[in-house]
Amino acid sequence: MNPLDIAYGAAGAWFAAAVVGLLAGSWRPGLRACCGLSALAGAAAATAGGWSLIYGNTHVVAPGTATIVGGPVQLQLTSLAGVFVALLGVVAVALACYAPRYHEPSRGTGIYLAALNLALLACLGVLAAGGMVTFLVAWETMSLTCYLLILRHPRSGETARGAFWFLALSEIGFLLVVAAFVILSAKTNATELDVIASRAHLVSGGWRAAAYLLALTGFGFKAGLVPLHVWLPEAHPVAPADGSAFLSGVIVNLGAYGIALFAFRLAPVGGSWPGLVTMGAGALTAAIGILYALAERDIKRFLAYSTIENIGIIVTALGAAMIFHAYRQPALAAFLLIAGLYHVANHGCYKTLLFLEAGVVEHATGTRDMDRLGGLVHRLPRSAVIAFIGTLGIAALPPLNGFVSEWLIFQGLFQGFRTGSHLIAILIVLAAAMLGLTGGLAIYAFVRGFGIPYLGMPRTRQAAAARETGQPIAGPALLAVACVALAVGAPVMLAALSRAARTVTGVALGRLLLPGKLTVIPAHTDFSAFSPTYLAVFLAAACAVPLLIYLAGRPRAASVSVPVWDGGIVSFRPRMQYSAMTFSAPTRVTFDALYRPAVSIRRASDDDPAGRSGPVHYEAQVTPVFERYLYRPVIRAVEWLADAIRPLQSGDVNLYLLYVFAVILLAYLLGAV
Amino acid sequence: MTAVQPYAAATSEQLVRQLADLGSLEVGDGAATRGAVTVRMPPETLEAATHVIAGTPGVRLADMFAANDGDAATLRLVWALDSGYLLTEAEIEGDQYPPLSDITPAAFVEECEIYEQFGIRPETGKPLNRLMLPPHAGPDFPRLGHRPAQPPEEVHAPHTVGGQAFEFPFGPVRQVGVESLYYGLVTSGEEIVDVYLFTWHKHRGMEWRLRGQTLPEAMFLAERVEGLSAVAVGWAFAAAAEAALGIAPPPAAARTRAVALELERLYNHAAAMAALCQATGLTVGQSAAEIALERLLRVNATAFGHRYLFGVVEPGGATRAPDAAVLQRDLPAAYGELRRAADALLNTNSFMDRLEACGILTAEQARRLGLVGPVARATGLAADTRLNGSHPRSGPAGGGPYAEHPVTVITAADGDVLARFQVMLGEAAESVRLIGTFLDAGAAAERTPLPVKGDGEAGGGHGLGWAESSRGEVLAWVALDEDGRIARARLRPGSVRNWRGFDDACRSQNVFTDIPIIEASFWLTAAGMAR
Amino acid sequence: MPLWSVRGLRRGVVTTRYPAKPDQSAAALPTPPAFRPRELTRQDADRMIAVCPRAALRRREDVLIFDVGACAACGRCAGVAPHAVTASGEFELATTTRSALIKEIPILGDQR
Amino acid sequence: MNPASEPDQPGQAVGPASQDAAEAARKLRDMIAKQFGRSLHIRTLDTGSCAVCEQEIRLLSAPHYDLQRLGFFFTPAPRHADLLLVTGPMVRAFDVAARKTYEAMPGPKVVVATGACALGGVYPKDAFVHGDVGEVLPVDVWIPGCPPSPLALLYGLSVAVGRLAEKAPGLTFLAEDDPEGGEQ
Repeated sequence: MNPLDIAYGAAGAWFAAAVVGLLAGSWRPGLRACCGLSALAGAAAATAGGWSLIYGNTHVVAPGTATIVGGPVQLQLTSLAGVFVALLGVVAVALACYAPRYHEPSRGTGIYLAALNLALLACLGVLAAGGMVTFLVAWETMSLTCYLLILRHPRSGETARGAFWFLALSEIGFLLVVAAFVILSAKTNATELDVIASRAHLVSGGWRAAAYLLALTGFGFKAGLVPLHVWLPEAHPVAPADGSAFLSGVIVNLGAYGIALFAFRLAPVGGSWPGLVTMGAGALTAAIGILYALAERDIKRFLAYSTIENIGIIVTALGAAMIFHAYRQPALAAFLLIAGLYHVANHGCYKTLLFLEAGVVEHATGTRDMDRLGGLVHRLPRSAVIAFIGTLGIAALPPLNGFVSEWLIFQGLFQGFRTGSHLIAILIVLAAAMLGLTGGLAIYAFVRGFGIPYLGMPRTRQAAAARETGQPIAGPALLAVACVALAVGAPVMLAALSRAARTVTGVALGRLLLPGKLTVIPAHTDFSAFSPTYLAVFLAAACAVPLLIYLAGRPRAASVSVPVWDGGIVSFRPRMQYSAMTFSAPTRVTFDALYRPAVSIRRASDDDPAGRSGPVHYEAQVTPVFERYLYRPVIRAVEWLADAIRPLQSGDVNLYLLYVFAVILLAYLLGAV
Repeated sequence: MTAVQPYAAATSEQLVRQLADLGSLEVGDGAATRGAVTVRMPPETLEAATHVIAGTPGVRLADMFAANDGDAATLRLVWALDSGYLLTEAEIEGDQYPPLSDITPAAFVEECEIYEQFGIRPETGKPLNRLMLPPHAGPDFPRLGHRPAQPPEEVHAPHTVGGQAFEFPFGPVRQVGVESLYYGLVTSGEEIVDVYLFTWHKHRGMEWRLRGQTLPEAMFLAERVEGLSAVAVGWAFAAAAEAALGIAPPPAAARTRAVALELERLYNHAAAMAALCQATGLTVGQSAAEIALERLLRVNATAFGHRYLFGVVEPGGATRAPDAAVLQRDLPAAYGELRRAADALLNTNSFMDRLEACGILTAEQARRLGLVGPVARATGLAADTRLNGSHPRSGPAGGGPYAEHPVTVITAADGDVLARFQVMLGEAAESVRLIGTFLDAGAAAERTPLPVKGDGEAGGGHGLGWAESSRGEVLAWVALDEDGRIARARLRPGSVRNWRGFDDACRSQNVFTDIPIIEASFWLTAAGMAR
Repeated sequence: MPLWSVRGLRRGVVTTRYPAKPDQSAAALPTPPAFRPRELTRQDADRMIAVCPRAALRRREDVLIFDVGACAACGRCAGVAPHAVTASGEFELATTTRSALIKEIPILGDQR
Repeated sequence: MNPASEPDQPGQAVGPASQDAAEAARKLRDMIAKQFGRSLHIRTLDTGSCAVCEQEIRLLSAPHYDLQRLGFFFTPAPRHADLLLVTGPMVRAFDVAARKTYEAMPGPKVVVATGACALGGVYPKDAFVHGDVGEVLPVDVWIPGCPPSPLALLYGLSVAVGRLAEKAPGLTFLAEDDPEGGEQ
């Protein structure tokens, strides 16, 4: 059976879910039904994606004579897209499990869930598009529905602002993508993706390069490549938890899909420079993303920046793969592509998980400010465990999935010397170094991101009053399981991904990658090897042994438990523990060239010299460099332009007739030439 | 070392003349404090008078305290001029007085203390700090005067830390062999934003205990107010008592006290040096300094029979004479150790780099906060009560040991830890020189007999006394009742003033690891602060 | 940067051998008084008790009760009755039983 | 003066606590002898001293005395401490801190009252101070002196771990040159 057929089922179910949500969203059973359908669709999509990895690319089909904006609806499910489809399915199931407990049934919720399911449908459309028009329409639909998602609570100006950033940048990106497609289809006079791909070599290198760069930029807006990333930290905090989880877990990854699509199928460019550009952009994005994450105290903004970092890692891998492709190293190219896709899957899982848990925390405490939380591990134990798994994953610590994919990426980059060009080798190693820095900072950032909200003493009354009853658990739990599975089941995953990579690069890496059953070798036998499965098992055992010993052995001496040693202070107060911002102060000081913090101190001793002690307030505001120095000028320019052309709109009919006349005249003249 | 900046320019006569314009003043009447020019004024002129005095260039508020005569409390302000002390006193009706700390910030610490002890506070309802009374001190907790009207939470400003900073709690139980004290370092993770200093842990009610005691009993406690400057506090207290009784120690006994005082300064500076090495993690230097320290203490023991020179000073004279031979034999060797260690330290960059530009205080700050001792002198102010003419006179004729053998005051300009260190080293050398001259002039264990009851003289009197400890000026004010017992004794070690400068020094652009260094360079005691 | 290690070697060892061997610096330490019962009269005892800054001395009939723990070795008792008091020279006074520090001194001076 | 402060009480004032404390001290001595070899870790606690006892304690680690050579070490964390060296008259404002410090120490633990203040020699019991460390903590060893010199402290520590026999019970404080000296 054709995976595309299963995808039809998923699409249908999502459409049905959207309808149900729209009609019965304000009614709890309706809400549940909507989510149930959505989950069903997710499961179907996951199956379709997984199946398509094994099945390979399907043929392009045009169901009936359905046309859309003048173009035929062309559908196709490729193995490359299959990875994303499977991820989409898993995320959809998690969101569906999460929503019923997170949302109160209401009209707004109904509309919101309808939009969410349509967005999922649109994403499936993007991934299953076999033709240019289908792709673009699905892509635009996705953007618009996501805009609705972000506008769930349109009352606050924050929300409007975040949603606007998202829409504006999406539209700019969309135009660029359209341009890229138009170039290709014009040069190959085809609209079917397969045909474009097959005729791509006929297009001159310059046009291909132009198309690729347009696509890179266009999709970069979605993926959040620096400096095109500004919408993420604005849109994520204002969207509902599952909405922002969807944005980070799926939408952003689709940007990566688009880049991969152009880089490896539609417009494979000769020469190594596009790869270098991509890789450079990726490495830069990763480093800057995590650095800004360290300066955030709002959990969701923090996670949004960490998304930027992860996309950076993925794009770096893709770029390196392109370079190796250009240097006739198909094995390594395929390997890095696989690693990149693996990271896509991982990021989709743990980032969705963390956003959902952020939602749980906000739900339970009413705040997203890390410095107003603390001690939640005692109040939300199950959520804390789930969040901890996600944190281990995203911090790329063994034995979890983040470690596997990042290890693969590093192993790929370290083999830069195989390109034979010293310059390229050095540049690739530099990128690896950037990722190294990123990885280190990421661990630092997520020690903070987990430790401050979950450990220690509650910093506010709300945090102390947090309870777990009524909090959604199943969705995040599912993703936690997925994270573990992606780590332990790495060989299976790699085998599947290598099939996907084959359809793109034409290299069968399976044997080379997995000589043994469970051991992974990075493309070249003489380089290195490691087995995520054994590692996971071993680490688990290593933790279990002392536990067993402890459980087995009787405690000999009677142990007394006394409070933490606090220097004999009369009362130890929450204000005396590390806060999120003080924890990351060392980086703020080290990188203040980037942050340009504006420090403001208010203390009792400032205004009277007598030495009266009193309240102290310290703020270090990080300058939003890109908004201020890149976007604001553009916005001003646009406004200026608008003012400049306003006189044309005089409202005088005769004047408008004159315009018409002039245009027709111009047309004639051009026709005559 | 810079040129000596006179701390106070004006003389008491000029000031008194200026004050006379303000109206009804009694200058130095019968009940006046001996040992200082006393100006008694009605409370309404207090504010104006304070404006005049504080406005005079370089006059420093040395101390402020209250005493209960009958029901009303009398407020006394001690002003340090370079020719001596000026004491302004005013009786306060009710429980409020003009806000003096707005005129001269140095008064703030005492305002807090007076509120805790007597329940009277400045009219401006500004919050006060908790200084001495522990939080558990109830309404019936023993005090010198009436208990405060308002409960503490209405008086003390809340300690809240907002924004991107947190309070790093430090103490009260701190490193090994360090006194109990709490400070909360408010930090952004790197630099120190603010410091909360709590000094009430060691409050032992010394001034409360002294009431009703005989002078010898009181002497025993006075030495234990701040054991590391037992001689200085003892001398100040004895001098105050002597002034109250109108007697003076014999010159030879005064020289004995001076020898002990300089020995005390020597070992304290050695100890401060050791502490600096410990704070900078230079263990070898610490050992070298501690060898010198131990040898100096042994010199004390052999010369005076006590490692910390307890029991040397007594009201009217000195109990023990220094063993001149021992001193001339052992002191140079012990000081040699100190000198060699110091030279080695001055050549150790890893050490000097930590000291430079760390914990900076400006001369302006020092003047404003009335800082004393090496801390003030390191900012360029020549604040030294040993300066000619301003040390307790021994006998109506004699000008006191420091008048006969003037001290060269050591100052430095930068006001950072290094400057303090250099001042200490200079003073150590100066102390050795002075000890030599005092011994040559002859030091003995003589004493002027205290007038016994019925002598007429024994009748109650007030006396002000002071001495220059290694931490700076120690002030004592004693009021005796008819039968020679203590009605009210005020003891103010140098630590009280300089702890006030400590948090300012910490705030001046420092990171975490500088704080121990700054504390070592101040070399203060919590015991002296809390009393 | 001076050679601290060389300096230290040249400085030599200053560490005491105590408690293995006695330390002569102990001779200069202030120590609690020792009494001459024969020279000690009730009157002396009362004068000493009067000057003792903090009840280390009390008298029960013909016995002077001396709390060594409370004694600060200030030497004031020796000041008022030099004939009956000398320095004991004892500094190794640490004990695990507080009561072991409370001594009874017979007052025999009046019986002559 | 307050009769309760007469300094022959503390023997009882410590009360039953001193029994098991003595027990603990004995245990600790055995342990030091058997298990830890020669390693005893000391935490100091200032409960209102005049700062001189602290100076003497600091000097214990100075070259002249060097207490490490005897297997004693200072530790800033009571968690690692076997012995608590208490100075000062036990200011009441310090009750919480003293209790916390003592509780933070793992058993068996030894408490050593250091200096005349800690033995009730300087301050009477009143609203400010307990006047005697024994009032609050189960004291195992008392070290007299104002201040106790480093040598006296070394002796006291050795007594605390049973390395030296205490001679205080045997002392008479009768001058040798007195004919009656022999009798006591």
